[in-house]
Amino acid sequence: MADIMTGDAMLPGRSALAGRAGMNVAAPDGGKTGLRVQEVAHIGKINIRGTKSIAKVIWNHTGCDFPPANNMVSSAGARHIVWLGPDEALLLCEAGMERDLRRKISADLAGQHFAATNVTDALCVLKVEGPDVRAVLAKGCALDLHPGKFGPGQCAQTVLAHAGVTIIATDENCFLLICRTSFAPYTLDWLQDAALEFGFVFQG
Amino acid sequence: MASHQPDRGQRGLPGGKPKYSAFAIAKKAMNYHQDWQRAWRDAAPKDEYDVVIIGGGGHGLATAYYLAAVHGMANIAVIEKGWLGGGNTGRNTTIIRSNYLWDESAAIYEHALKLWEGMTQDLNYNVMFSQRGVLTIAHSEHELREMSRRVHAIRLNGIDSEILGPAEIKKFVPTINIDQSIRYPVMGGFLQKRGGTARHDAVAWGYARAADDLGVDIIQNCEVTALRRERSKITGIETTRGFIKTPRVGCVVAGHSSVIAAMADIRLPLASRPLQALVSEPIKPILDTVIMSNAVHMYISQSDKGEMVLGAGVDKYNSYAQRGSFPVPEHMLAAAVELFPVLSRLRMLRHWGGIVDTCPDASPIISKTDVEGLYFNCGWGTGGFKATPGSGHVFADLIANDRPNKIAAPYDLNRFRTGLLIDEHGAAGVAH
Amino acid sequence: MGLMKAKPAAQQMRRRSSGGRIDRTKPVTFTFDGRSYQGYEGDTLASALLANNVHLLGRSFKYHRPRGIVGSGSEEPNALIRLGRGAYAEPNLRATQIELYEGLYAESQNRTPSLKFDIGAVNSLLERFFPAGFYYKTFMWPASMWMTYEHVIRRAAGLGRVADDHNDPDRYEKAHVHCDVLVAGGGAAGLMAALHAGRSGARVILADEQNEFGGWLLAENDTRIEGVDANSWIAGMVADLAAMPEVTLLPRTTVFGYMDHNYLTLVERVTDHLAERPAHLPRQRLWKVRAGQTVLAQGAHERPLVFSGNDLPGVMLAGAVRHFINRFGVLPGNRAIVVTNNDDAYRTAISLNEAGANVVVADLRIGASGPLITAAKDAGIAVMAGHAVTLADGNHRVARVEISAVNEGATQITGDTVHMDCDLIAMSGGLSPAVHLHSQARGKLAWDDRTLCFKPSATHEASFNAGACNGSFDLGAALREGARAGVKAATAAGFKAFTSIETPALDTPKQSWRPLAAWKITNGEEPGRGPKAFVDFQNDVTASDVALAAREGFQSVEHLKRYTTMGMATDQGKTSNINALAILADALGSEIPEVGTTTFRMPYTPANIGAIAARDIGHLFDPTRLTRMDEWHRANGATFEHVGQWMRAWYYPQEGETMAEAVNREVLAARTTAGLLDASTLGKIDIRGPDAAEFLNRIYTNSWLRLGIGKCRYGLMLKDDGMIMDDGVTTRLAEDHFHMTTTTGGAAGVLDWMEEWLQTEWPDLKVYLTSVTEEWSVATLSGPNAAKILEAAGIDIDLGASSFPFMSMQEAHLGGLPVRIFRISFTGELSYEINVKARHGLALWTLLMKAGTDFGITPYGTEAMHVLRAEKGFIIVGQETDGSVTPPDLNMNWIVSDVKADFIGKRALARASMSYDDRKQLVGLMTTDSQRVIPEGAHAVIDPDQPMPMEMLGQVTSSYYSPNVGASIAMAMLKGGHSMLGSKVYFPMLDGDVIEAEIVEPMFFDAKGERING
Amino acid sequence: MLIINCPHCGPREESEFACGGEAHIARPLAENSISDAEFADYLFLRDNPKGLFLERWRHSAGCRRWFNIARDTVSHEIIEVYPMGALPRKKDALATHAASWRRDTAAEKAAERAAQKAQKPAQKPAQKPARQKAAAKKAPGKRGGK
Repeated sequence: MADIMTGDAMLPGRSALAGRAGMNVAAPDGGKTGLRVQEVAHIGKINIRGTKSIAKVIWNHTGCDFPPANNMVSSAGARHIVWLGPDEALLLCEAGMERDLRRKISADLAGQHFAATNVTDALCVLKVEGPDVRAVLAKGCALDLHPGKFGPGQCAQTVLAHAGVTIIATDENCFLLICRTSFAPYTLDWLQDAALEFGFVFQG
Repeated sequence: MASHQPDRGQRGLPGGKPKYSAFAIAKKAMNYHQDWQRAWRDAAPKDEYDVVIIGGGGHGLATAYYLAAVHGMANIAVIEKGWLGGGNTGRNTTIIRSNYLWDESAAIYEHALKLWEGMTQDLNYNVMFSQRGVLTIAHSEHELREMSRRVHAIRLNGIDSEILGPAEIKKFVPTINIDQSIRYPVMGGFLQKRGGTARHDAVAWGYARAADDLGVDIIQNCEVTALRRERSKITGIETTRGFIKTPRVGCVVAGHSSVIAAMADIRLPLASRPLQALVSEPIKPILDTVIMSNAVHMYISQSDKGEMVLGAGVDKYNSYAQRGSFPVPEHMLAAAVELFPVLSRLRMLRHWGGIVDTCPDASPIISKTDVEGLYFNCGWGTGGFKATPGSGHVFADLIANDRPNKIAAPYDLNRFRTGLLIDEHGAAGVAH
Repeated sequence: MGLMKAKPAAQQMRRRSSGGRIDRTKPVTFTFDGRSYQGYEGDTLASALLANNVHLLGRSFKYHRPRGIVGSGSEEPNALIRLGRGAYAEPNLRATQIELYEGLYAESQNRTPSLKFDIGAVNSLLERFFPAGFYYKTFMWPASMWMTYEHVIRRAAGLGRVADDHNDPDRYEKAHVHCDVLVAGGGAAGLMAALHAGRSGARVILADEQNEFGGWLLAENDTRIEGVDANSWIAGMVADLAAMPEVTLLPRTTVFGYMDHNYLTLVERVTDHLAERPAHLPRQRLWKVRAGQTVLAQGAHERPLVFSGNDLPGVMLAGAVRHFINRFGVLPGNRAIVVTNNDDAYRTAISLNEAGANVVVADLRIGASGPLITAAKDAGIAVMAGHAVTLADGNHRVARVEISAVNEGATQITGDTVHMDCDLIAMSGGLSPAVHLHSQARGKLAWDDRTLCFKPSATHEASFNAGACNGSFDLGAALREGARAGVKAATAAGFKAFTSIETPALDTPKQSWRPLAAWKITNGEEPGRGPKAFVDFQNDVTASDVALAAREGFQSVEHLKRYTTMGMATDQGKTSNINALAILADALGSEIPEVGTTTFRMPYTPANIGAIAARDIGHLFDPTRLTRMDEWHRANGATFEHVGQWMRAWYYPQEGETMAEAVNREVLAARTTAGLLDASTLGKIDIRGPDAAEFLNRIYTNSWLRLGIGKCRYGLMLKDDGMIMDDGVTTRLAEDHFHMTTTTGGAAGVLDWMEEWLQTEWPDLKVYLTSVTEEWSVATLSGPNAAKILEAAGIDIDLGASSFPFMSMQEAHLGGLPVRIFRISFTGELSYEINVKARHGLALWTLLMKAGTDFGITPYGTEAMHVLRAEKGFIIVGQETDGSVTPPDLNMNWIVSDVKADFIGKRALARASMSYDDRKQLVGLMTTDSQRVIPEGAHAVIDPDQPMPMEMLGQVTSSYYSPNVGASIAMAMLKGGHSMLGSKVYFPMLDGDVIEAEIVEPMFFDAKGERING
Repeated sequence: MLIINCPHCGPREESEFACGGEAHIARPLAENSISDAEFADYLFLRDNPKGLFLERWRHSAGCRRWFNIARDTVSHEIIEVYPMGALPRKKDALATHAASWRRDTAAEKAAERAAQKAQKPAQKPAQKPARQKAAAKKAPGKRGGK
C-alpha cells in the first residue's frame, strides 16, 4: 500500500498536523528508532454507505470490493476500501481525486439508495512504522496486535488511548492510523510519549 | 428545613442496656474484658410481628430503630439474609452532605444531616461522624454556572454552602493541585462545612444495638423467599427460617429491591448497577476534608485509619455481581493523580464493588405500593449512605402512619406515572 | 534522619562464609535510619539487615510495639519501611521485597523520635484499655469534642509518611497484552506449567513477583531434581522457556487482579531494583492481560503460631528462616528455637543446625515421627515432642522463651516448663494456599481437614490451579500438577499439547503435610490474661480481641474483620486469616468451614496508583480538540473556554482590557460594524436517502416535508420523555439530502441518537447519516457590514436579500475558496455562516479579517456570542434547558407541530403534568438598577424577607450586561413565569444583598427583527 | 471486564461498547390511545432481573451497529448475541423473552397493530436484511424490539 502515502504536497490548504515539529526523541543507547510517524496529508477519503447492490459501480471506479470482507481492506493500486461496518466503508484514493471520484460514483448510482460523502478534511491519516510499532500501539489499543492475529490487509475501528481510530495493518511493522482531525494532535502527542522508551521521529 | 428539627424520640438506650463509656471500658478491663455483653441479641424469629423490615443494612436498622424510638412500637423484626451492614452500608465511601439542588432532595438530605448531628449520643455508640466538610470542585465555565445555581438554591433552603476560588481551595486543601494549565483545572468549588464522613459499619452496629435495646428482634442469616398476600394485602413473609406473620412489611434491600418486588408482582423503575471504590495503604494525614469532582468522576477522603478512600461513578450495565470493570477505577485513579499528584506513589490496598439501584431521575423511592401493608425504600443510587438516618426516620413514619409525611411525599412511586420527577439527573445533579 | 551523618559500614556478622544466591564479589552499601550498612548484590533489604544482625525494623500500628522481620516475601506483615528520599520517598514498602542496590536509603516508620525509643509505645502500657473496637465505645462526650479527639486519633494512626515533594518524578507505563495461557507464579508448579504450555506453541506469559523464578525451591538445598540441585534445575527450566519465541518471562511482576472473562492486571517493577535507572525506562509497568486460559500457581503462605510474645523481633516463620539461610546466606540467629505443629519446620531446624546455630525443636505433636524428625535427631538437634513455646520474652528482640509440655491442641500446660535463652524463634503453623486470585475470579473454596487449609474447588473462569496454591504441598505432586495444568490450559486454548507429561526424578525429604490443629497456644493463664498473643501483627489484633469480638456478637467473619480490623492491614491477612478464623470458630464452638472464609478482592498485593494511571495524566488525561483556525486565535491573544473537549476562543482582550471591556467591545462591533466568530465546533451531519425528510419529521418537533431545496430551518429535538435534547439549523441540499447542524456539545450524542432510531426503531427508513463536523471549518460573519466585507473579499454570487434571502444557503467562491454560505443568524443581525473545507479554515479566517479591516471587523468569542443571542432572547440548550424543560416551557409551541402523527416526544408532551401551570417557564428580566447584573444561578423569590427555607420560583439561566441595550438583561426559568409578565421578583444574594427585577418578555433588542437584512 | 462478540467486528473489549439497557420494548406511537400510566411504564420501567437479561448494546467505538445480547447479571456470562429486530434462539433466552410482562402491555399491542398496518404497503421482494425480515413478522419494538 506504499503509494497511498504520496500525499501531494503541492495541494493548497493546511493538513491537520501542519506546523507540528521538533518532537523527535533519540532511541536509547543509539539504537534503531522504534517508531516513525508521518502524516499522510490530503489523501482522498470518501465515506461510503450502501448495500451490496452498489458493489458493481464501486468496483468499476476503484477495482475494490464493496463491502470488503469484515475487518479487511480491499486494495487495487492507489485505491483502497476499508471495511468500517456491514453497510459502511472508507474509500481511500489519490490526494486530490476525491471530489471527482465521488461525483462519478454518485452519478453512476443515481436513483439508488447510498451515500458517498467526502470526508477528506475530516479525517487525518498517520503512517506509523518501526520495529516497535506494535508494542507502542498495544499501550493504548486493546486489540490483539500479534502479527499472527492482525496482519497486513486487516483493519479495525477501535480506541487508541482516548481517541477513536481506525487501524490498518499495511505491513509487518507498518500501520495506518485514521482519526478525526481534532484528535490528531492528541494522538500524535500520545504516540510520542508512548514511544519514549524506543525512540520517536515525526515527519509532518 | 433550617427551622425544622427531627423528632429523635427516646434517646440513649432507654431500654436499660448497659451504656458504653471510657469508664465502662476501664471497669471491664479489670476483668480482662471477659464480661462484655453482646451488642445485640441473636434473636430467633417469632411467629408474628407488627412490622417486619426486610434488609439489615443501615436504612433498615434505622427504620426499625425509629419505629421503636419515635413511634413507640416494640414488636418489630429486622430480617437480614446475610450479616448486618453487609450490603452497601459496608461498601460505600461514607460521604455525608445535604447540599442538593432540588428542594425535595435538600429537604430529605438535610433531615438526615440533622439526625447525623447527635447520632452518636442518640445511640450511645460512636459512629465517628466527622464534619470535616465536603468540597465539590468545578472544572469549567459551565460547571461554575451550575455551581452558582446550586449554591443559591441550597442557601435559600437554609443549608450551609459557600463558594471557594482556586486560591481559597488551595488554602483549605494544601495537597490539591490548582495548576491552571492541567487538562481539567480547579476553577472553583463549593463547600458544605457541615458535611463529612462517618464510620459506616458503626452506623449499622449502633442502630442494631439501640434497636435491640428497644426490643427489636434482629435476625441474621434469614432470607426471604416469598411474600404472602391475601387479595392485595400483605399477611406475612416466607423465610429460610419459616413463615412469619405480619400485616406490614418494609423493604429496604438496596441492590435487590427489584428481586423482592417481583415476589409481589410489583415492578420498580430501577437498574442495579455496580459502584466501585477503593482504599490506599494507610498513611499519616494528608487530607482533612472530602473532595468531589463530577467532571472527572472522582471523590476522595482520608479515613481515620489513614487510608485514602476513593470512589468512582457507577458502571454502565446492570449487575448483581458486586464487581465492576477495571477501566472505571483506572480512569478514576488517573483523575485522582491529576488533582492529588501525591497519590502517584501510594498503593491501592483494597478494591470492591457494591450494587446500587438507581432510578431514572436519580432520586429514591420511599413509597406505599399497590399491595396494602407493603412499603419500599430504595433507588438511592449513589446517595444512600448519607441519607441513612433521614431515610429510616421518614420510612418509619410512613410505615407507622400508612401515609408519607411532607418530606417523603415527593418520593412516591406515582411520580413516574405523572412525570413529576425530581430530576437530579436531568439537572446534572451531583452524584454521590 | 536524612541529614544525620552516615556512620562507617558495619560488619555483616550474620553472613555465612558461603552459600546463597548473593554475589559476594559485589558488596552494596545502603542506609537504614541514618546508619550505613553493607550487603551484597542479590540481597533483599531484609536479608541485608539480618546479615547485619538488625531485627528491629518498625513499630506496630496501634500499640507501637517493636517489630521485626517475620516472613521473606509478600506475606510480610511487620517489616514496613519508608524507601528513598525527597520526591522519590515511598512509605509502607516490605523490606522482604526490596532488592538491595547501591545507595539504597531506608527509614523505619511510625515511631517518634526514634525506633529504639518511641513515645507511642506508651500505648502498649495501656493496651489493656484499648480492646478491639474500644473507640466505638468512647470519645462520645462531650459531643463537641469529637473533632478534637479525632484529630489526635488521625495523627496517631496511619503508617508511613508520603514523599515530601508531592510530584512523582518517575514515569509509568501500561499496555494491553493478549496470551493463550497466563501462568501466575514461577515456582516448581508454575515453571512446569509454562514449559508444557509453551511446548504446544501457545502464547504463554509466566509472571512471578520475585526477582528470579523458582519460588520456595530457591531455598531448598536438600532437594535434587533430575539429578541436579534445585537451583540448577530452575536455571535449566528458565533457559528452556527463554528459548521459546512465544513465551514471555516476567520476573518482578505481580498478578494482582483477576476480573471477568479472564482479564488480569499485572504490575512489573522495571527499575525499582536499580541504582542507576535508565531515563527511557518506566519505573513500573501495568500489564492488562486478556488470557485465553490461566494457570494459578502462586504457592502458599506459612502460618505463624499464636503464642504470647509471638510478635517480638526475632520471632520468624520457619520457612522464611530457611530462606534467609539458604537463599541469602544469612543466619538470623545463633540460638534458635524451632516451634512447630508439622514436619516442614524440621527442614529449617536442619538448615539452622548446618549453618552452625544451636537448635532446639519444640514440636506441639506428642507422637510425631518420620524421616525428617529422625534426620534432625541424628544431626544432634534436641527435639521436645508435645511441647510448645508458651511465652517469648525480650526487649527489642526475643531473648528467652518458656517452653512447656502441652496437651494436644496446646490449650493447657500439662507438665514441666523450661526457660531457655535464645535470639531466634522459627515458628511454623502449617501452610495456607494462596487462593487469592482463584477467589478474586469467583472460584469456590473448600476446607481440607487433613492439611488444615482452604483449597480451591470449583473455578468460575477458564482457569486451573496447580501446586501449593492448590493445596498440593508435596514437591512431586506440585511438579506433576503444574505439568498437567500447562497441558490442559494449552489444549483448552486450542493448541495441541504433548499429552505425555514428564515428571522429573526427585530426591527430596519425605514428609507429612498434616499439621496438628493447635490454633492458640496457652500461656497458662485465664483467657484474656498474660502477655498478648498476636494473630494479625500489623493491625495489632490479638487472640483475645478475636474472642472479645465473638463475645460481643460479631460472629460473621466479615464482622470480625471490620470490628477488630483483622486482615485489613497492608498484608491483607495473608498470615493471619486462617488463625483468626480458627480462633473465632473455637470461640463460637463451631467448625472453621462453618465460620467460612472471606472472599479475596483485588489487589493481591498493593499496586502503585501511579502505575495504574500511567500516561493518562497531564496533557494526555483527555484529548483537547482544537479548530483549524485555532492558530490565529492564539496568535491574537484570545482567552479560551472549555466546551466539552473543545477549546473555543472565549474573548480577545486587547492591551489593558478587562474581560467586561473586551466582551462589550466585541458585542457592540457585531451590531455596529461586523463581528467574526469561529463556529467550526458546531456539529454537522450529512443526511441522505429517499426517506431523509420523513426521518427529520420524526426526529424534530416541526415539519420538514415541504422545506424547499437550498432553504434552512431551525429544529428542536426532544427525548422520548418530551424534554429538549438539542437544537440547530438544518438545510435541504437536495430532495433526498440534508445538512444538519447541532450544538457543539451535542454533536456526537445527536448522531448516535439518530443512528439508534434508524437501526433499532425504523429500520425500514432509507436514510444514511455521516458526520461531517470536521470536514468543514465555519466562520460566522455578522453585522451591518457583513455583506460589504464578503464583497471586499471577492464573492461570486449576488448577496441581495431577494436573490439570497434569510434562511437559505448558496454555494459560492470567496476569495477563490469554494464555500457554502448559510444565511442564518444567531445574533439577529445580517449574518452569514461561511463553511469551507477544513484545510482552508485558517485561510478563510485570515481572508475575512483582512477584507474586513476597513469595515471595522472584530473577532468575537463565545462570551460575546452568548450576549448577542441573549439580547435576542435565543436559548442555548444546556443553559436555559437542563433536561427537564419542554418547548412549551420556553414558549416555543410554534415549533411543535400538531398535525404530525408522531415525532419523538409527542406522546410525552401530551401527559397531563406537562401542562401544569406551575412548571418553570422561560422569561426575561430587567433589573431595577439597570447597571446591576444578576449572577447566573441566582434564585428568584417573591418575598425576600420570608424565613428559611424560602419559596423559590426558579433560577437565572443567562445574565449579562448588554451594551446595546445599555442595561443588564437576563433570562430565567420561573414557576408560572409566562403569567407573571410585569411583576417584580427578588434575588437574594449570597452576601445577604437582594436584587430586584421585573419579569419581561425574553426579547431585549430589535424586537421587530428589522436588522436581519442589514 | 466483559468480552463482547460484536456480530460484525468479532470479540472486542467491553470498553468499546455502549449498553442500551433492556431490549424488546415496544414504543407506543403518539396516535395509539394508551394512558399516561401505560406510557410511563414504557418510559421508565425497565426489567432488572437477577439472572438472564436480554439487553441492547452498540459497538460504539467500532462499527456503531446495535445488537442484542442475552447476559446473566450475576455470572456475567453472555449466552447469546443476536441481531436487532430478531428474537434470541437459545431456549433460556427465548423463555425470558416470552415470560416478560411487556408481552401484554397496551403499548406492545398497539405497536403490533401499527406495524401490521405499516407492513402492508411495504411488501418489497427480496433484499431485506434479517432484522427487517424479523420485523416483518412482528412489530418493530422500541430499540429494535422484536
